[in-house]
Amino acid sequence: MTDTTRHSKSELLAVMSSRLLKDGDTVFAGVGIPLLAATLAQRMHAPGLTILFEGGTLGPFVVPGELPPSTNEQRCTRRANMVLSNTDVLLLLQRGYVDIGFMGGAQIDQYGNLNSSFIGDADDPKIRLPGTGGGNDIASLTKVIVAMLHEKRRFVENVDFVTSTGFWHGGSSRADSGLTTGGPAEVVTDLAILGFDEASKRMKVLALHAGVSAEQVRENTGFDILFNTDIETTETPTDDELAVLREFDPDRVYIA
Amino acid sequence: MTDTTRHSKSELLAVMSSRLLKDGDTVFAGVGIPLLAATLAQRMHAPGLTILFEGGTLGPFVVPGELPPSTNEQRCTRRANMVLSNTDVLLLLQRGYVDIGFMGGAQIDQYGNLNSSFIGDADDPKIRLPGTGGGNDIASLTKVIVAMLHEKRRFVENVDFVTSTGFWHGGSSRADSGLTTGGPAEVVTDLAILGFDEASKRMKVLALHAGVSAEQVRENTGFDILFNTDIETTETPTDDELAVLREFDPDRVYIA
Amino acid sequence: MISTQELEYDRAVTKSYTELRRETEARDRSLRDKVMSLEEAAALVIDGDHVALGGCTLSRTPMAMVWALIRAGKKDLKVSRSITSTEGDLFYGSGASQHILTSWFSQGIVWGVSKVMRHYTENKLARFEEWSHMAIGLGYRAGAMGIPFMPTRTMMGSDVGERVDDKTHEMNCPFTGDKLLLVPALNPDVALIHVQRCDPHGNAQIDGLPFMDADIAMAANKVILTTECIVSNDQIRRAPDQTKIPFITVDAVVEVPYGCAPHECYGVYEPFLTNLDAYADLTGKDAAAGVAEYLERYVHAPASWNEYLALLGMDNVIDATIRGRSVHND
Amino acid sequence: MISTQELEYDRAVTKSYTELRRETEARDRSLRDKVMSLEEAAALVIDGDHVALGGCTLSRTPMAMVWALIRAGKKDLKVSRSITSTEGDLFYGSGASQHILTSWFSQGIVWGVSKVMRHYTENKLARFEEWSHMAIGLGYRAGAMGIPFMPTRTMMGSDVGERVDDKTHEMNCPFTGDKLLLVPALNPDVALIHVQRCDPHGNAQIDGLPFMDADIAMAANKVILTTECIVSNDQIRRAPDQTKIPFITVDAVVEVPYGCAPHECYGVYEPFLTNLDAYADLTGKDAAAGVAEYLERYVHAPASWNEYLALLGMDNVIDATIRGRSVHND
Repeated sequence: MTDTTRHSKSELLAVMSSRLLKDGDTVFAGVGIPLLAATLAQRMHAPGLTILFEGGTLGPFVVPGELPPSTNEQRCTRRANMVLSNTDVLLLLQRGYVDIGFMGGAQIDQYGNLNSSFIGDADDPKIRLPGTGGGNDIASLTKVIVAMLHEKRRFVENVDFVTSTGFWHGGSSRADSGLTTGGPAEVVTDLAILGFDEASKRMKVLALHAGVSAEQVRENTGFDILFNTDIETTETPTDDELAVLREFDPDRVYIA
Repeated sequence: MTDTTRHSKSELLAVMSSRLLKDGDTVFAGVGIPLLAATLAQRMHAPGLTILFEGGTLGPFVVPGELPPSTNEQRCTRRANMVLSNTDVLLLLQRGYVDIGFMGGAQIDQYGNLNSSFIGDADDPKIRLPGTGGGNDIASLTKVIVAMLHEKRRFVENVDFVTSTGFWHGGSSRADSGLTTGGPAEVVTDLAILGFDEASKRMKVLALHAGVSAEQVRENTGFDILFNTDIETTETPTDDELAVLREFDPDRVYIA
Repeated sequence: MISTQELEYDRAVTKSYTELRRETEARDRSLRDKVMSLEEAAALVIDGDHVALGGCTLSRTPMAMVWALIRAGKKDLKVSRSITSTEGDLFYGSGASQHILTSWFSQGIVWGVSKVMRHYTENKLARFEEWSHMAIGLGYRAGAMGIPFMPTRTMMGSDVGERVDDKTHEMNCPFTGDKLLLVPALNPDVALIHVQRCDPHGNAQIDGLPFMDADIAMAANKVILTTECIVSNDQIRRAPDQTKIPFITVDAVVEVPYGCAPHECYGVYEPFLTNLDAYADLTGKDAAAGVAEYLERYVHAPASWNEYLALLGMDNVIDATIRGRSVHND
Repeated sequence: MISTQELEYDRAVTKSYTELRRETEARDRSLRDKVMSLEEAAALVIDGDHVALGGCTLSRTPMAMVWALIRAGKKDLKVSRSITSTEGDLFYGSGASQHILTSWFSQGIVWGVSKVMRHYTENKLARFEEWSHMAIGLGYRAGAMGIPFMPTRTMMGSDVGERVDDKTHEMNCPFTGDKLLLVPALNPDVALIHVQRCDPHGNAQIDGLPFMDADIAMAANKVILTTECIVSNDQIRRAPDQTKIPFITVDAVVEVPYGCAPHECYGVYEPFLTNLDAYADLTGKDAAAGVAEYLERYVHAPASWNEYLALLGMDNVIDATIRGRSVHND
């Protein structure tokens, strides 16, 4: 088991995700774990990381204790370098100016497809979810990191509805459909770091967090997940990393 | 002959053109006669006329004695309602927000096509002219009024090069080529007001200025020009109209 | 249940150029005073119109016009917006619209999935037509530019794309051979846009996040502006860089301070959080009854918009205002 | 004579998406200090590059970079600009470019047709590739949006369109049946843009007429900014509404006061009319000899840009400045 006495699952997600971001990257981030991870990366190892918000903000400063509640309100523009229309900030993805799209997700499948539209049949859904927002655009046009909790009901063989495309039906089907760039790079969970098999594009375990067994991952995954030949173990979150997260989210809105 | 003791040919062009503009119109105007005519119309009968400049200005105020030297410099933006990119101001034509495109011309033909690109063969020209600028866009996308001096070398059977399309090869050829809206409405010269035959789209005389004969028009036109069944005679420029023109262009830069 | 009328509407979603130009030419686009009341502006909207809303989620929502349209008993509106929040609930709940085209629809991330949206869509009482956020923006942009579609590289290879594939086309680029999706132009019948300031002709200036408003205004066949403040044309001419919507596109100007409440208007007020929490509680218990109660109490009962603001409460108005102005104090 | 190399260049004018993305990914787009000298910035331009210029006619012309490129002996540049003025003469005269893509090319209406442009084009020493003004803007816009073409309704049924029809396609709209012209994306290798102010990272703010600069910056594979003034990043962050070009697109920042002289920079200086009149006189007598003499005296002889300004004359600098500031006094 991961050490839940030192940190919450959300904190683990934020720390592990932040380590995947490189200095100088331009990152399209939603609020919550993605924004916390990007902000943590800026503080720890990537001071020149630039955040984009879907509402139309380029390079805002996030003030400790003042995390914005969504990506589309004035709090997202605090001391930004530029504000622009939603259409134009999303077009940065298409033009190729975004290095990483950083997404959460309700449901993911073996090919990294994400669902945030319908639980059940789209024509007669059990639950109508809020929908894609810019998720489909991000997933269609840039390299994606997904951060989500590792639960069997979330990691399903095939999502009920492909809102944000991963590797579509696997193999070359993503590129064949017209999406010739981008795609899921890593999936960060509270158990492991996952990637995708080069040829089949099926999800595979790259690394386990300290104290997590392969068995645990299998038990919490709703499909037959692949394992890399070399499975690494991630470094546990440092005190510094956790301190920064708690400085930015003192009320533990997102890291509880 | 027109009465050249009271006014210059350019003043006649400006006055006659201004009378064609309606209150509330949005007019795409170049500097020179078009801008003077639009400004005169604002003062005489169309206070709500809006001027657009190709450089990206919507609704500027023209100050007497401070006519801008071109459409693309800061003098064109004096007290404007809005500045926008050249692309966006030209797109107003395509979207349909412009009532009249007001153009001058070096050479015009029987179908109202204008040439401002080449004298002679385009592959081996006698004179390379400055080119279309936004002229082709204006002529392609909106109703056009042309103001120019009536000379045989300017009114030719077929222009050497169609820079700004009138009725192309006549008949329905303009619409067939893809230009389904706009086109030349009137041509104002120092001799007459010209229009176009409904079916053939060939140029025809609608009205003559006071003292001008049909023969004079024929002599100064390089092709067989049609005449309307009823030829009207235009009202001579009033003292008020001439006074306004001279107030705006006191140095007679454009109205000499 | 959803009417067949709406389905027919969709098949003719893209106007021919001849029709677009004819409609635009028929408008009175002249320089004139367009100031009127909310009620007069509401009368410009016709049942069945495609109504596009400016702003995004909780920002610069043209709430006062939504409120006026519901009070005027409008029906069968097709509503589009980049991202839809509580105003979408009100459209569904009032019956003013049974068809919303948007990319994301819920009150806001912190309040979870909208129970009202779920109730109306899951019971097939209304449609939520989902497109990607950028595809909607490109539809408005094509409409603004006077072209029938915009080529793009998004929304292919997804169920979002497949679910609306009767409204799009794919093509192979004749220049590069690349596969492209063609998103149809959106040319709304009416655009509702709230701005910080405009003049009586409709020259509008917007501070902060611009969202898709400039494109929506240019694309629409009619534009109704609500504004925190009417300023003189001279004020506009002092800062022509800041004008985002030109008067030639505008048909009505309504001065409505706090016209986005309980949503926000950049630099003027932040969301009225107390009211939004109360709304989430009310609709969370019983979506249909909750939204009906809210509509009765906040939309139908008050005699005027100011009386509506009074119901939101002076404390909340002042609190939202102080937070709104905070962008000028960082 | 025009080389066949240029003709081949044209056939491959539209980049595949794979190539466009690969090029963009290969750039160092990180947040860093990009301040350098004119000479260092000139070294970023490679012989044969497609170089797009911001501004229009006499406005915000990136003259100091043009000057630096000529001094550095660049060759075979393909130059594009919405409207081209005297900087086009200098490209032709110096041999830095024998191929200019533009919609209108002469010093300015009041000086008549450029004798230098006529000399070089009529004698087939250089190409002037003519497109309509809007078509050029749409080409940059398609390039900025990452799509291979923009559909439009202009330039059909004209000799302007027919003369470049090997570079365009026509299509019937699958939605409406309308005939459309597809204008290919322009993705310049380098954009040269002059702005009133930017920070050391390249976040640029532009006052007054924006021209096509924002689209050009977004479309290009490399952006060189010259600026009247470098300001701190904090200054930029105080007015994010005014930022028109984001740093992620920018590769070089050069501080060059009066960097457009003898052309104008909105709100800072108007055109240096005495110098422009003298240039017209000089090239009017003998185009080839005149431009050669001008290049020797104003481009090659001075040791620095400031020395060039001194040649223009202090009286002219101050006069242009007083007129430039007049927009703040109306």
